[in-house]
Amino acid sequence: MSTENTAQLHTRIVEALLFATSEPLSIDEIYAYMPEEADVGAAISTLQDAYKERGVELVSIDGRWSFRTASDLSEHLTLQRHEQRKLSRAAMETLSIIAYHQPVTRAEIETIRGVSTGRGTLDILIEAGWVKPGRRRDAPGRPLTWVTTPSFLEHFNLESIRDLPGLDDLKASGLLDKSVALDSALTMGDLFETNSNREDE
Amino acid sequence: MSTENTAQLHTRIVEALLFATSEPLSIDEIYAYMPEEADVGAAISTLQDAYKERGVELVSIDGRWSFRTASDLSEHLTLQRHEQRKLSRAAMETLSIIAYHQPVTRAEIETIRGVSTGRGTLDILIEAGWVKPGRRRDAPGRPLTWVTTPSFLEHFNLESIRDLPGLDDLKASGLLDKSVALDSALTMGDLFETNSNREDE
Amino acid sequence: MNDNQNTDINEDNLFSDDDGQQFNLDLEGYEGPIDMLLDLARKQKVDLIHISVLDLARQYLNFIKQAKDLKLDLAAEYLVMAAWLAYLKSRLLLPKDETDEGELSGEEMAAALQFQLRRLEAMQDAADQLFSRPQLGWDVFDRGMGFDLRTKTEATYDASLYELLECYGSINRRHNASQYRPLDLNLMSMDEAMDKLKNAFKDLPRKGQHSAWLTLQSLIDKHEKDRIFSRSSLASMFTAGLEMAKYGDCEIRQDAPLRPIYMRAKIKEEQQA
Repeated sequence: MSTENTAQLHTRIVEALLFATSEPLSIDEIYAYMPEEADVGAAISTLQDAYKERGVELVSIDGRWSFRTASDLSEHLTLQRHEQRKLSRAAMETLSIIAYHQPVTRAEIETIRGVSTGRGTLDILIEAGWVKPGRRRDAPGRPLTWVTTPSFLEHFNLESIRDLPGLDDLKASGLLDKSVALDSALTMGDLFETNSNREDE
Repeated sequence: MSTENTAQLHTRIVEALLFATSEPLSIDEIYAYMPEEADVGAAISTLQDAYKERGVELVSIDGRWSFRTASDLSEHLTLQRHEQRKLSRAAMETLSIIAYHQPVTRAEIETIRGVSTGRGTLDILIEAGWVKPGRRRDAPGRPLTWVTTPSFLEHFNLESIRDLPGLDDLKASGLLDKSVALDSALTMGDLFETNSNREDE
Repeated sequence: MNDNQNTDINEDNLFSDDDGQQFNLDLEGYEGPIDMLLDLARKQKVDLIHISVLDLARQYLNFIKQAKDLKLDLAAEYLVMAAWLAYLKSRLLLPKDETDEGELSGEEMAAALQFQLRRLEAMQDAADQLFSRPQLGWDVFDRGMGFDLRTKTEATYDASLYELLECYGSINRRHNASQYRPLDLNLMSMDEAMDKLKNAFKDLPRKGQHSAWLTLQSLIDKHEKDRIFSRSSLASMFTAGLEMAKYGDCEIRQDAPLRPIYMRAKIKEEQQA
């Protein structure tokens, strides 16, 4: 078999694999099905090109590859949609704070929102599979941090966290600073001693 | 939008539909998701052509359409996993009988082992690549004989089947005979000469 | 605290009674004082960077006053914010007190508030953007008929030559075992040995309570061809000797290891008599 045909066969195998599974596959997982000499990366870029203008597209999510219906067809696909629970504003805000500020502690989320997080807000996000506990912060009390999951990226069609909308602008404008600005207004402690406390943090 | 572009859009929608639905769809079912003026039949044949040489093909089963992985790829879509296994006692015994008595029929193997050979015992040896069918015995019923393969010799590091230790070798090494102890007692020198014998040592 | 800060209520005419009612309903929708301030700021339709923090503080305090007049239950954080804003307002309006060392100036406090508002606004906008993206299972779909990939296990077998030979040996053992017959050996029984020993003692000359010594080996027929019988005779005779010695009927002597074994009968009192 000529090289071209071999490459073509490998591309077809990768295509079939990715088409068959609903779970995104990593390059390593694909290699498990392929002969060692196969160039999976080349096969993937060939496929990505081939599906550029089609009703289905090949997307990368957190380093894993998967076919998805083309996003521009959204309005035309009147398929039975998964029931979408309307998230509360609190949950949406909390999710975006976790996404843009991760890893972030609950206290930091509360600082940014200027309000204590009601019971159930994080629960809803965890249940949706979009956030999970990250490492504990190396700080007094070792508070737990929260991070987003691969399902979050998958759900919002993001290749990685770096693709969050407007992330670079937010970074540049300094708005991804998690520090306390108005702690005095947000705690019931002594209103006028708080400014000096800030330096301890 | 030009006619061509509309047709193209409809084809893309049909493609996405067939990709995303969990059941094969009939033309009528597809129409339910499409604008009235769409030509679903044309879309399907366009898609069928487009997927002709790919890893995925559009097939119709009982008048319903769905994407399937290309049938010639099925062997590539199965993950090969290697597993080291231990041969069963029965398989080991059968193998040793074939090795020593080849060519040997199944009935002869059973006679030698003194038990009937369970289904699958020979299969395992064939799967291991160590035995293969030999000639049919020129006897009533023309029973099939079994012989060892070159990979048997290779695995056990034998130059030829004649290199297998003979029965005498096995006896001497204690692998064959249980009455070794009594034999030596019976062949020991004369008791009354022992004292004088000892002095010779 | 808040009651002392009623100075600007009438000065700010932005909120009629009707608006106050509206606000009353809206309060339910606020996620906290910062969220409410942000909403007030947005209503000014000015970029947050250019917003008048003083105006904002006035409006907020106005709201709180109206809410109190309506006897609305306000969460503590709204009251704390009102106090903070009242303080901010005073800092902004009054001349700087040089003795207030280590405290933020009114301008710094205003900047902090502004940052807080801009940061929350950024996150709210980000949430809107995030949720306006195509979402999986809503706008974008994954494979509907996904199947789990098959795994075929290919076994490789391992066995050593030793195992092979050992197996073959065991078959042969088993084979022989089915035809096993006990060996029919000619052996001297204990009873027979005992009789022979006693007879031998009888023939020995006596001195006092003892017979003369004899060697164990002299008891064995030297012409016996059957070696197994010879050996069993030796063993049985020796055992018979030990048995007699146990009852005090004989004595056994060996001068050194591997030297001949001597035996003699011992005649008891009643036997002598």
